[in-house]
Order: sequence, then C-alpha cells, then structure tokens
Amino acid sequence: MIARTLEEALAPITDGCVLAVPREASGVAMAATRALIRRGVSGLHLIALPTSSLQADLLIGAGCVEAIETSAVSLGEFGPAPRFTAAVTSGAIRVKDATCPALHAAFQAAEKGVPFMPLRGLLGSDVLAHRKDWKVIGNPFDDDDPIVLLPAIRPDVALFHAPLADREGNIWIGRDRELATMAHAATKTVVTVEKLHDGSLFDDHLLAAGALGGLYVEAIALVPNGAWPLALADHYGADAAHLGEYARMAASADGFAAYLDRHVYAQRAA
Amino acid sequence: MIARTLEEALAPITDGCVLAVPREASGVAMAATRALIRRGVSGLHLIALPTSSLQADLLIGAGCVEAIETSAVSLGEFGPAPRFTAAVTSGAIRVKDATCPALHAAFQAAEKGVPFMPLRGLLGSDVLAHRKDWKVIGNPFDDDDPIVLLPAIRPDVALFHAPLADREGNIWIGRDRELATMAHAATKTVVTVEKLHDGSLFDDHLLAAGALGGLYVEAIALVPNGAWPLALADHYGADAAHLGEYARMAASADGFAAYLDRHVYAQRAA
Amino acid sequence: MDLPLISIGTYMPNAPRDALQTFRDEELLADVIAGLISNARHVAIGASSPIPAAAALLARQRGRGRPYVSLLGSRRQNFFTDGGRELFDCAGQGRIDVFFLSGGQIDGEGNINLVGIGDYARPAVRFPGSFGSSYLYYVVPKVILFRLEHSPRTLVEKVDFVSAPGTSADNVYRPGGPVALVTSRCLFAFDRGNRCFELASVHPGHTVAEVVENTGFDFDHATQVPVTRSPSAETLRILRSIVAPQLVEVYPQFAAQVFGVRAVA
Amino acid sequence: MDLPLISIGTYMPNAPRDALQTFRDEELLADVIAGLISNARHVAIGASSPIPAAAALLARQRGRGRPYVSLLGSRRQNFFTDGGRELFDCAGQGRIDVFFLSGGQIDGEGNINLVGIGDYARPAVRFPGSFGSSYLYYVVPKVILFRLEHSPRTLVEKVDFVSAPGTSADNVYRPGGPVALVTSRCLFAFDRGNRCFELASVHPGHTVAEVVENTGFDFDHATQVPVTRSPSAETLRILRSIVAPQLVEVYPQFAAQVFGVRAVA
Repeated sequence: MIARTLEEALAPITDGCVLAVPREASGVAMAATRALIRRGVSGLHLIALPTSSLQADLLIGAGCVEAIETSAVSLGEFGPAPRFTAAVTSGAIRVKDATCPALHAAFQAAEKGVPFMPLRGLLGSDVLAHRKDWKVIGNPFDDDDPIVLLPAIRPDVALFHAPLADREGNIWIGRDRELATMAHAATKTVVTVEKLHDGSLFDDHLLAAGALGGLYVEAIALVPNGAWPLALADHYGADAAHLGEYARMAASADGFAAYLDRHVYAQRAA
Repeated sequence: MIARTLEEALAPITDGCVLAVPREASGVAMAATRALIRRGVSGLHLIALPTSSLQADLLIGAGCVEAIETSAVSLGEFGPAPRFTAAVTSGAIRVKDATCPALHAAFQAAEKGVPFMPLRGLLGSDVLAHRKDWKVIGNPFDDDDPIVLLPAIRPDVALFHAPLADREGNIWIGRDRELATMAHAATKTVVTVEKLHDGSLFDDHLLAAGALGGLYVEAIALVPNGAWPLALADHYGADAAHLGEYARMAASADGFAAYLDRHVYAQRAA
Repeated sequence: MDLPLISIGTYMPNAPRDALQTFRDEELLADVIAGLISNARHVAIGASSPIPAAAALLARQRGRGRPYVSLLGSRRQNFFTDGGRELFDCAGQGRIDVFFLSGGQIDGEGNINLVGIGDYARPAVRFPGSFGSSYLYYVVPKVILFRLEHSPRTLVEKVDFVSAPGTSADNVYRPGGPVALVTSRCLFAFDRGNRCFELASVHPGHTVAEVVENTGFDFDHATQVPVTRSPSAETLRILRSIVAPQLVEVYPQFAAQVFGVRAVA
Repeated sequence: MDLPLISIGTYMPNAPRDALQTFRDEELLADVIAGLISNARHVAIGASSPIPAAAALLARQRGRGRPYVSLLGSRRQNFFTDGGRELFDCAGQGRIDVFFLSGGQIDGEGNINLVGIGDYARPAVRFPGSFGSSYLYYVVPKVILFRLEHSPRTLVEKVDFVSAPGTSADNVYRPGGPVALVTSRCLFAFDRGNRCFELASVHPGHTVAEVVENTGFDFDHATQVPVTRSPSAETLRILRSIVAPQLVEVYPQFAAQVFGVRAVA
C-alpha cells in the first residue's frame, strides 16, 4: 500500500490511460507529475475535476497528453496556460470542453454506479453543441422541460496529493470532498502525501471526519512538499516566484524546454 | 440563529409540513421530538433518511404523523417498532415504502437542483410497483436498458442533533455527511446541539472538515444529551434499559400512553 | 438487517451443548458462512447481524487481512465517511463482493419480503421495511440470505410482497443476486439459471425429512445430502480467541452470550 | 474568473489621481457593484475577482452582515465543506443570489465566450475555458458581468463561441441570467425582455461617444445618460479601513496596490 518509491506508486498510470486530477485548490500531485514526465508517459487522456493549471500545462507541454476534458486550464493570477494554449491553437491535443458542475456530476454518476446524471443549464450553449456524448431528454416528471444528461466518468486512475495517510491506506482529505468522489469514481487511486500518520485515522473521530477509506486507494507515496510549486491548503502556500518564472519561460517552446531541463529532468524538488 | 429555547427553534416545524429526519446512527433530535409532541404538532409528512427508529415510532404513536416515507422503521436490537406496526396494520397512516439508496439519491437530487436522479435495482420489485411517483425510462446511453428515475425530495424542514455548533450557525457533523445533504435539500434546517463552540469552526481546519455551513441553518437550540435515549456517535451510547422499557410499554396503546405521560408530557430529560 | 435471533441461552465456556457436539450452533453457522465468503475482496455487514459479522471476521483472519470487512454500526471496523450513502455507492461501484440479506418471508425463487403479509394497503403483519435490499440484492455479486428461523412461516412458496426479486429479466442490470440461504437447519445453494434452491448440506443433528417438512417451497436435493462440516478445532480457536473480542464493540450481548467475552472498560 | 486586471499602478494614500477625483477607479467600480448587489442574501465570488470581492464585502458592511459572502479561494470567508461541487449545488438550490462572470468576448445579447476566437477545432485564440459559466449563468438570479477592458475586441457584435447564452427559450429552465455589465468606462443594464443592453451610466471622466466608439455591439441609451455616482466619503472609509484588510488573505497584491494594506505576518 505504501510504496517504496514515488515511481513504484505511479506504476498504475500507464501510457494511454484515463487520468483524473483535481483543481489547483484541492491538492495537486506535482512531484508525481514531474516523475511521470521523466518516465515519459504518453497518450494520457487527462480529466480535470473540474479545472487544472500548472499540472495540465506541464503534461501537455511535455507531450504526455493526447486529449483533455476540462472546464478550464489557466495559471490564474499568473495568466493563461501557455503550453495548453499553444497545443490547442496548433491542434496538437483534443479538448473536450465542459463546465465545472458537469464534471462534478459525471464523477458523481460513476461514484453512485449510475450510467448518467442530469444537469440544468447548458441548453443553447456551444459547450453542449460540441459534446456529442451528452444527451438532451425531456424531463419525464414535467411537460416540455428539456434537460441535459451527462454520461458517468470512470477514470482508470485518480491522482492527487494530500496532507496525511496512515499505514492502513486511509487518507486525510479534509474539506476537499471531491477527492473522495474522484477516488470512488476511479478504478484505481494513487495518492502522494506530506506525511504518514501513526496509528489509524479512524481512531480519532475528528480526523475520521476528513478521511477517505483505504479500500479505494491503490498506492501511496510519501512526498513531502509534493504539491510544490502549488499550494497545499492549510499547509503551505504557492511558490509565487517560481510560478512567475514558469509563466515567463513557458511562453515559448524553447523556454519551456529549458524549464523542463532545469526543474523536471534535473529532478530538483521532485 | 441560536434560539433562546428549544420550542422557539422548532417554530419552523408547522402542522402538515414535510419533515426530514436522519437514521438512528447519524444524530436524532429526540428532545426536540418530545417537544414537538408536547406542542401537539399534527399532519406531519415524515421522511426518514433512510430509516427511523424510536423517533418515528413516538411521533406516529402520538398521532403527529399523516404519512411517512422510509426504507424501514424498527427498534433494531429491541425488535419491531410497535406504534408504527399498529398504525400501518390499522391503516392509521400512509406509508411510502422506499429503499435506502433511493432516499439518499432523491435527497441528492434536491441538493444538486435537478428534478430527478437515476438508480439501479428496484426493477421487478413491489417497492417500485407501489411508487407511482417513480418512473422507468430506457437508459439513453444504451440499448434496452431500463432504469428507474426518482423525483427530487425537497423537505420543508430537516431536523437533527449534532455535537457542536458555533455562534455563526456552523454545525459540526463529522462523518455523518447525509446530514449535510439533508440540510442542502431542505428549505429550512433546525439543529439541536450538545454544546456551543467558542469561535468559528472554520478557524480550525480539522473541525472545518466536518462542518456544515451556517447558511443552510435556520435555527439552533442548545440541548445537552439531546439524542437521549438514542446514542450520539463518538459521544454517548444508547440508554438500553430505557429502550427496553419503551419496547415493552409501547407494545400496547395503553402502555404507550403511559410512556408519553411519564417521559414526554412530564418533560423529564426534555 | 436480520430479524431478532432465536434465543441461544447462556454459555458455559467450552462445555459441549450435548454429548455429540463440542461447538455451538452460532459457531457452526459462522464457519459455514465464512466458507461461502471464501476469498472475496470486501464484505459488508448490515445492522443486527452478529453471526455474519463473526463469519466475516473469521474469513478475514483465515485470509490474513483479506477480505476487507466493513461492519455497519462500528466506528472502528468501518471506513465509510461519506454518510449512510457510501455503503450503497460502494456497492454500485462494484466494490462490495458479499452482503447479507434476510426476510420475513423468503420464497423458492429467492424473492425476499421485508414489508408485510397480506394486502399492502392494510397488511395483516407489517415488517420494518425493505432497507437497502431493493438495491443491494441486484448489485452485490454474492448475496447470502440468512434466516435462522427455518419454518413454513418464513420459507414460503410465494412471498406476499417482493422487496427484491431473486432473479431478473435478461435486460435488467443485475450483476448481483443470491448465492445461498443459510438457516438453523441447513444450507441451500441458489441456482440462478433454474431460479431455485438446492439443498447443499444439512447441519449436524438435523435431517432432510425435517428440512422438507419445515420448508414451504420446493427445492432440489440429491439422494445423499451431505452433513454440514463441523468447525475444526482451529476454527473454534480463532472464533473464540480472536473474533469474539472484535465483536464486543458492536455486539456486546452476543459476544457475551455466545463466547463469554465481555467489553473491558 | 475575470481575466487579468488592467494595470493600476502604485497607490499614494489619499492622493487624488487627478484634480477632479479623490478616489481610485477600483473604488468607484466596487461602489457601483455594491449598489447592484444591494440587499441580496448570498453573494459568491469566483477566483481572480478582487473588485467584485471588495464590492461584496462593502455591501456586507453596509448591510450589517447581509449579504452572506462566499469568497472562493478563501478558507476563512468560505463555508463550503463539500468540495468544489458545493458552490454549484448551492446555486442549484437557489441559495446564491449574485455571482460574477466575465468573458474574452461578450456580445450585445449577453452571450459570453470564455473558450476561444475562430474555428472551435483550430482556434486563432484560445481562452482558458468556460469554468462554471455554462451552468451558473442559468441558475443565479443576478449575474453581474464584469470586464474591465472595454473595447471592440472584448465587447463584440456576436461571440465566436457561446459558453453561456444571455437569454434562453421559454421552455428552458432559467431562473437566472445577466442583470448588468460593468466595465472600466460605464455601467450597462441588461434588458432580458428585449435581449439587449442599455447604457445606465458613464463613469466620471468618460463620455457616451467614447463608450459608443469602443463598444462592438449596439445598445440603447437615453439622450441624457447620467454620470456614475462617485463613492461617498463614508463608502471610501469603509473600503479603505474595513474591506481592504479583509481582502489581504485572498488578494494580497491587490490590497497592497489599491489600498496600501499589507498582510500582518
């Protein structure tokens, strides 16, 4: 359950697999992301729940991604995601544009073992127009009330970073409940954590309230500072200087290559 | 937000309202239930998420309930719920029989603002046969795949008992997440709590992980031991001797009346 | 989710119930059920099911930690943190391999009735309700029916109300269903293809004739029906020394009566 | 969810930007937006929206605690504990009265585009994506469009991609939609019936002619268009002494640049 190395924990993430990752605020496994790039993973179908930032931009820039389903990819305060933008305008990747609640609902459909979930909104938008995999039906409980149905999203693997795990494989996720939904929806879940908790998280009812059961977890790697340069809520902030440096370097293909050499292949902070 | 008295907090629970209550394990507001009986509330449409025990049996026996939607009413180790059983066999109340995951899903539909949720199972059962308000459609994402749709349940009021509240109206519910779903689904939520927390639950990220935001909460009453004689998980156990006494007395209408006189109208432990 | 246990009297440590038997009925039943669980990945146990709970913990001990056991009602042997829905969501994901159901009535086609006897609107007898059966019976691959009371009143030809059917039409999503029915008298295996029960073994001290007489539905049985294998000394050791203490949190009364084990305050 | 702010330079406490103005543009805009929020029950603010955040906190201060303000990205001014979905579930329940959206393009019918310019498959320009707009624009009663850059590039006749439409057919479930568009030059009110914007007021130092020239879509306006009311001394006091410190957690850079307020470590 607790892997000896980060690389060992990442074994379930194979070329071409459907990989689910969380939004920047919920615990992004950045060290694991750099390790995947070093390994040369390819053909990923990335699904962001419901958005992504540096993680998607790095994987796309490094050529690991064939398609991405997301509500947005952006560096937030640091501007647009340059490699995502370049890959889309050049046609290097396929984008399945969604909207945040549609991704949450589609993961919840998989979590609940149902083939679809309904969602309001969307009607008349080009988001819906470009999603041939979504359907519109008449609400059977009312007259002339069209509503969108979204097929369940069952990723092969969910990957995230969390503050704490115990040796039974239980993970402390706190308020970021969509991490539980991701794990419930995915076939396998890989988690990197800041530290290991002695004893069971279920021995303390305060900790248990924020826990995800080990049954859902395939592999765990201990990676202190594993979200760097992004923040881990309530634990550490983002490395603004580094993110600024990334935004500047990644603005060009050459600059991005130099960034990879310096911060990914050189294994610094990985 | 924090009511001066239990009775004041219960004002939103009016005659004939649709009242949602949780299963025995999740925090049942028993002191509030006795107060409602003393007030003589009537015509309640009780919805158990997804089952009930002493709470439903008391309200039904006292004549407060017109209809109940539930997956079961039972005293568990203490046997069948005698007043529920008597009321059903005598035709004194209407029962909408459901199954646990159907009630969870229907509350989640209201939580998500959608008119319905799909659910597997149920096909060919008499549970489905007797629910004219449920519909069967063909899964639009597959051929010849019938599936049940459940309409959203939006109760007028949700009522439960929790360990902790702060003065901003935030409630600590811990692992019992269906209490959050109940509150999200209901128009108003009334909560009784064991004690008041100084400061905000959101100042401590361990506590925040188990919190329900005050936006959803209409009224709070401080009622120590408010789940008695039922248990409050991680805080106190059930009063087995009292529950045994209840099961014996409630076996007959006269015995039940004597129980009400002794334990409800006399206001002991209320 | 079982109905109240038949009375099992008080326990005299290691004293045989009779000259032929050095174990208790509950120990035999737990051993039988543990055999049915075998090497499943995850077994969940509903409320008021001490014997299935003992069986699951026995299987986990034999499997050195596998299956993963979720005891509802326990805070220590239960990893669910998403409220009451997580059990059902987990089953819907295909992550629960074995579950236990019972019924006020169970019929020969594996239909179970947890609602009532007589007309639905005005039943002569009302049971608590269907609980999760109308869902779990469909999605859990191995559902073990457990009903101690083996009589024409409980094992009927046709249930008055179908909380959940034993089998479904081909177009119904149904990865799960019944695999066996365990009673105080015998073990039935369920044949999904032929939609009927077959008598697999009769518990020590009981006979086929007695089973036929006390069963309200027809069932297949071979000319020679084996006797249910008695629990081995090792099994009894595990049940009494390892499983019993784990039961105390959720089933203190049962642990005390059957195993003479009490909670240490 | 707004695109990066136009540069606002450094702040000299209480120094007028010019001879006519004793407040900053951000303060005027926050005051205008606070007026639109008025006495809503609950206002939620998406990421990267410091001016709407300042406006909501100003409205809360004026309303003595009402509206309830949820600042996404904050752990202190945000009660959501059910993960990222709670914002959307809360809106779906009708519990969010005001939200803010923006767009790389906004057109005269209130359609917003957060996806890209040109052919969808091979766009000339790609924006981050629709975020929650394709849902929230439909269900939040008062959506305030906020786009500082007021130019023919951003305010267009017809968007290239509809992330969310300004209005919907009568049979579409749509309790929500746009009520106004706030830019660096003016305030537009949206007329759902006529599916168009009307010029409500022009900010001090700007003219109707300038607005017409810099707007890519047609809009209604009276012959005499009022000037946006300047923030009162009391409003400026609240913004500078009460709101600014509350912004530091989520928008430290903004709080420092606009209000000269820095985090106390």
